Amino acid sequence: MSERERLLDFYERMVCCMLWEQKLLRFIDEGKISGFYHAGRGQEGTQVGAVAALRPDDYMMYAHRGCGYMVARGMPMSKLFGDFLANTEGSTRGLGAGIVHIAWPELGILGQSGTLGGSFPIAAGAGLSAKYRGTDQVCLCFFGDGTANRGTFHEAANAASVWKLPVVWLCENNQWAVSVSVKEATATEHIADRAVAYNMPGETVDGQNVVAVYEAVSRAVERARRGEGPSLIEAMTYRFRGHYEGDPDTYRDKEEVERWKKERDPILLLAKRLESARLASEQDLEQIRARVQREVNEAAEEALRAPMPQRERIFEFVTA
Amino acid sequence: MSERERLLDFYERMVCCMLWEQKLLRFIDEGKISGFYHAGRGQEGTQVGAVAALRPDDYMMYAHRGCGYMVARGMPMSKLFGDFLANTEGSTRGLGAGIVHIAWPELGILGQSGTLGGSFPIAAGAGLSAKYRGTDQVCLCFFGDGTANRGTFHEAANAASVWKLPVVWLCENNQWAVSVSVKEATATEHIADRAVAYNMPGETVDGQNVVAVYEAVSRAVERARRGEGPSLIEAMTYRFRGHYEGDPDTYRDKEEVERWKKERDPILLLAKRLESARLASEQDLEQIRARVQREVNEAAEEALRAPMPQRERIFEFVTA
Amino acid sequence: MPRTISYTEALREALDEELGRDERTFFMGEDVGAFGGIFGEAAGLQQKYGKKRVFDTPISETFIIGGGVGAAITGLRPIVELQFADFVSVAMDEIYNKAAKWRYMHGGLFRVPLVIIAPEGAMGGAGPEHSQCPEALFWSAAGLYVLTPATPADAKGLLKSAIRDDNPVLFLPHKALGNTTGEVPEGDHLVPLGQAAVRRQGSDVTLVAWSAVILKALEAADRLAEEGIDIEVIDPRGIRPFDFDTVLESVEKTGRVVLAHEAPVPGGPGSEVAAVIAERAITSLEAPVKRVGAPDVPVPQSAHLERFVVPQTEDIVDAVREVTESAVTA
Amino acid sequence: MPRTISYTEALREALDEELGRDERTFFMGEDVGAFGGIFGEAAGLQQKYGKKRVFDTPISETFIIGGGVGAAITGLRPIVELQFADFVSVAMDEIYNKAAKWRYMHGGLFRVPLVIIAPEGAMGGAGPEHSQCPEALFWSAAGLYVLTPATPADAKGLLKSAIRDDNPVLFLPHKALGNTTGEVPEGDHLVPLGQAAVRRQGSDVTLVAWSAVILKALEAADRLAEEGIDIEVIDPRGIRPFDFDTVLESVEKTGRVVLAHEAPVPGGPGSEVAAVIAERAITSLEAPVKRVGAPDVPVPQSAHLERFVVPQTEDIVDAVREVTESAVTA
Ligand SMILES: Cc1ncc(C[n+]2csc(CCOP(=O)(O)OP(=O)(O)O)c2C)c(N)n1
Ligand SMILES: Cc1ncc(C[n+]2csc(CCOP(=O)(O)OP(=O)(O)O)c2C)c(N)n1
Ligand SMILES: [Mg+2]
Ligand SMILES: [Mg+2]
Repeated sequence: MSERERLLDFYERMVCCMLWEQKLLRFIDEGKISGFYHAGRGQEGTQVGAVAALRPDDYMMYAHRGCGYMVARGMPMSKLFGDFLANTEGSTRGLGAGIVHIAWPELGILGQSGTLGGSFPIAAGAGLSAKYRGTDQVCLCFFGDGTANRGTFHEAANAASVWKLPVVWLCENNQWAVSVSVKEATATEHIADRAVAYNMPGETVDGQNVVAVYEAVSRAVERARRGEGPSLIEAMTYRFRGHYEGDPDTYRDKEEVERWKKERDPILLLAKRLESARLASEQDLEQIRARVQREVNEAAEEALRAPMPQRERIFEFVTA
Repeated sequence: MSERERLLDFYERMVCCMLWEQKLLRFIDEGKISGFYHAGRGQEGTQVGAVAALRPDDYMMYAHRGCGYMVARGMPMSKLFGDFLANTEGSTRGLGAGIVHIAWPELGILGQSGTLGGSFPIAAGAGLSAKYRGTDQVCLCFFGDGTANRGTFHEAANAASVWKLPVVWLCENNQWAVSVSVKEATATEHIADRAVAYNMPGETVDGQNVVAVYEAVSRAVERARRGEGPSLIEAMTYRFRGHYEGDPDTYRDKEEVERWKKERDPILLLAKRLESARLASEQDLEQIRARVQREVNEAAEEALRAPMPQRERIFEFVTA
Repeated sequence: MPRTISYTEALREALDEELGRDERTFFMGEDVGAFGGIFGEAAGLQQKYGKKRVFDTPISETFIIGGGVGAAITGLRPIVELQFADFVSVAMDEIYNKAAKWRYMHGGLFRVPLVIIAPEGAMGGAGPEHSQCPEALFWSAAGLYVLTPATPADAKGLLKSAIRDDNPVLFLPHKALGNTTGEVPEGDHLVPLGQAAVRRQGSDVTLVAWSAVILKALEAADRLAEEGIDIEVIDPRGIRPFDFDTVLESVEKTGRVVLAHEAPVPGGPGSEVAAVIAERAITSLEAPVKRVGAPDVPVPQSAHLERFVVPQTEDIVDAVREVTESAVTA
Repeated sequence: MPRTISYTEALREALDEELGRDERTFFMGEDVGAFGGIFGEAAGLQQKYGKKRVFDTPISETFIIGGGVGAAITGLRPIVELQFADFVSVAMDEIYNKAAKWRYMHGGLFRVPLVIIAPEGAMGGAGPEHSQCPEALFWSAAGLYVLTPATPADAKGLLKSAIRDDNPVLFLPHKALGNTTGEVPEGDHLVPLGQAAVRRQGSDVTLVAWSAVILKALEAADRLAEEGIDIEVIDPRGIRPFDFDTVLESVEKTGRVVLAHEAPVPGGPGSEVAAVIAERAITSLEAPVKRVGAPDVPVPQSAHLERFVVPQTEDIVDAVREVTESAVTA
């Protein structure tokens, strides 16, 4: 892929994350969806940059911050909509996975733990599995700055490092865990400072710069593939919306939020870069957006056509 | 206290730990004791040095490696024997606390979690309590190198550091967790390397040098007392006996064990130091040992005189 | 004079009053500070009592509980929160083996005056790990009290009593009850721990229901009253200590019993009660015991399916009909 | 041809054979490598299968279970060990919410062929956190299997079946049974999951007993046979899936039932069974149900006091006498 193709691909994937979410928010407004949604707007740079560093056969454990992880990975968007509409189009076949329990094994999307931090040991286990089977698959595990304080991180990070498991720990440090600032919850300035405690490389990158994230994660992925063990990457980012839809968001400084939105939007930043390097015109980008919008709309329509499950659905898949 | 007095005090306390344990092992041989004992022989330098840095009103959460912690702290030895004999002389009044659940609130001995690592959050809570109440008490929390891999450490260490709680984390790195070498279980070379992850000072000391331990822990205790937060100290030590009495101990290199016993016995090392600095003669030390032996014997006899509890004891103290 | 306030407001009042009453109490948990708790249960408390008394923790549940134990055995009276009751599993060792057993296993040398607030239950799409009612996991937790307030008055009165008690208490408000309202006495309203409430007297069937299911039980009772079935509705207010006397006396009177709760039937709170009835009141029974609860499946994420898992009034009505129609000697 | 081997040896054989049979299996836990497991259950296995297949972990129980889940959903069939069953609390979220629910909550897209071995029970002075029998905590763990082998044959046959099953299994050998011996068939001995074993046929009383208590139940049955009381002893072999049919059929035949286990009576494995009997077999009962188990206290550290907590043969004898003497219609 040329530099231009790569950047346009990033742009398209980020736009896709954003437009998919816009549509979902419309569904929420229209009362089509129950449950809770934690919007990902603002964090597309991190999610797309990191996911783009994976191979299709790699594993991924996502976090609850929007669905950019899955959209970027190329999971069918209608399936994602279906999981929120809780109909049979969803990846969980009508169970209504919401944001929490979407999965797509054929792309290594292994699901998510609803208890924050429950994914850490599972990600290490997927890494163990890859190493055991002698593949060179890697497991990318996303988590928030708040989640980094669960003890499961310690156990999984240590085991992964001792055994040189192919895991990339990717912290989306958006500086808040609901209403709690990372500064009030975390002893170190950076989450990446913790890498030393597990004798693995740690790096803090600008999460709004999709290219920087891609490059850092690519290095970590390659390292893991070579059998040299895990890495910890911290992407500094910000969520543009409340913790969940409905959050009064009174705890964050309004100006801080506005500044991030105006100056640090990963999609705008990449657009600027593409345009100023004359790799794409405003028109080119507009075309991409329009195409993606059509795809999103089609996926949404497809999802809306699917039926709701019957009561019997609750008894399915309890055991194998 | 003069240097000489201090060293003699250390010597006496270490001897006391050793002789107390010798007597306990006799009881075990004689079948007077059920349950499990994890002998502390070899680790007296760390336990005495650390405990000596405390004030009587400080808190302590001990580990399962012998009873040097409590002996050094000055808990009545008859009570300790009583807990193993499981009679009413024991601190737990006949419940038979064995090594795991001895307590002595008047000296801040808060007990122990039988699940390793369960003590970490409790120690942080005791630190929180001291700070909240505005005292300058400190909580000293002992744990083994193996225990350091429990996730509870992560949670407690982070919280203690964020809030600058007066806690001293003291790892007795005896290089083995039952049969598992610290090298195979821990990603970093030293447990103290993990201090960085919680933005607290970390220091590795020679755990066989009671003075070095005392000095390092004293610095950490003073820091904590000043409200500057927790520290992590790792004392390099070794257990001279099996993990528990009855352990075949086939996993450790016989020569390694012998070398430690011969060259790195904390009691012999201090005796040598005292003698070569002419602070005490072999006779002085012999006198101390004899006196302590008498005290141990008396405590043992006192404990042996106490009656076993009746069946009703099992129903006591379930609730307050 | 009783006033009508919401369940959440009742919780908030209890916290407010007890924080005001005893300097040794403090409240910590995730988002309980400036945010006031994700269900509003701590609204304004940090402003009122300051950051020393009411504060946010990191997302570190073993620390939240274990730290509470440490503070409790050293002279304080911590009130701590798990954001969702499902997270008892995340700190199970701290609750089940530390908070509950610390006193016993250390020979009674400590008291553990710790209150753990952990909102439970389905709330419309919160999914399998944010909707559970875990109280029955603690039937065997000797040393621990486990409370399930069903009304605003109990939310306040039980919480206040829990905070003043010297034992560790797992306090499980139901999330779906937050906006329900009810009369709450003014002043120092305390409800004793371990005493069931007879929510409705009746002579035909004993209906024991926990937490949010009480509302449906009362609804069912009203509906069945129209058919001439006179139901006694008992709210045990929790699990430990359990007021078996009140339940057994009622069963002796009615001879028929339905146990209703939101947790799945297997291993739900009703099992132990049914077992005790089978041991101690079987000669009074005129019909088989009947339990109503969720089926033996996790809670689906979708609110659409959740309805089929959470027991409804209709299920209770059916169960009562079943026990009134059947008889031990057919 | 059956041979007489010990319970521990039976466990070891099961591990050995299944590791030999399927490359996707591996065994990890604390001290299971060179040390061979602290109860000898893995003796020689690392030597035989190498460090790739049999290996020590750090003291990190959430990783042990969660890592097992991760490996299980990506094509392996992990066997993992908690050194003591009490430690289920240390990794409760991983067992109860991850292993058990991962398949369901992700719409059936994964299988979780994970076996968790966790030795349980009192063994003479191991204390409140190393002696518990936690099986009843998992009555509500939809998705999880929970097994309690009581004989060498079951230790082997159930473990082998568990390893081959596609569901997560919590496998709880009893520590006090390690040195007991019994006949174990040669070859590929498999015991189906969810099928109770009738250990002794009888017509007067149904005695359901779990794990180590089975031995005492059989002893009690022998003693009472001399008094002319003919006892049917049923070993449910676990908790989930539970073979209610066998128990209910027996109760219908005998009309009297005693449930005996080592866990405390409140919230012990007997509660759910008593509840189901109260729901489904009450018309057959000629006497109240009777449970035998530990009293409602933690396990004391002292072996001297432990005896008073762990149910003894005498307690079972008394319970059986009680149900044979009493009658529903006095
Ligand atoms: C173990 C656990 N504790 C608490 C929660 C409730 N919770 C859900 S999201 C969240 C904040 C997470 O913050 P962070 O990890 O920084 O991710 P972000 O929401 O900022 O993307 C909390 C406290 C949970 N789901 N699981
Ligand atoms: C949570 C938990 N896991 C495992 C055990 C069993 N266990 C008791 S002591 C021990 C080894 C501890 O090693 P370390 O912390 O290094 O202390 P040491 O014995 O070397 O003093 C183990 C695995 C336990 N008690 N609790
Ligand atoms: Mg965050
Ligand atoms: Mg060690």
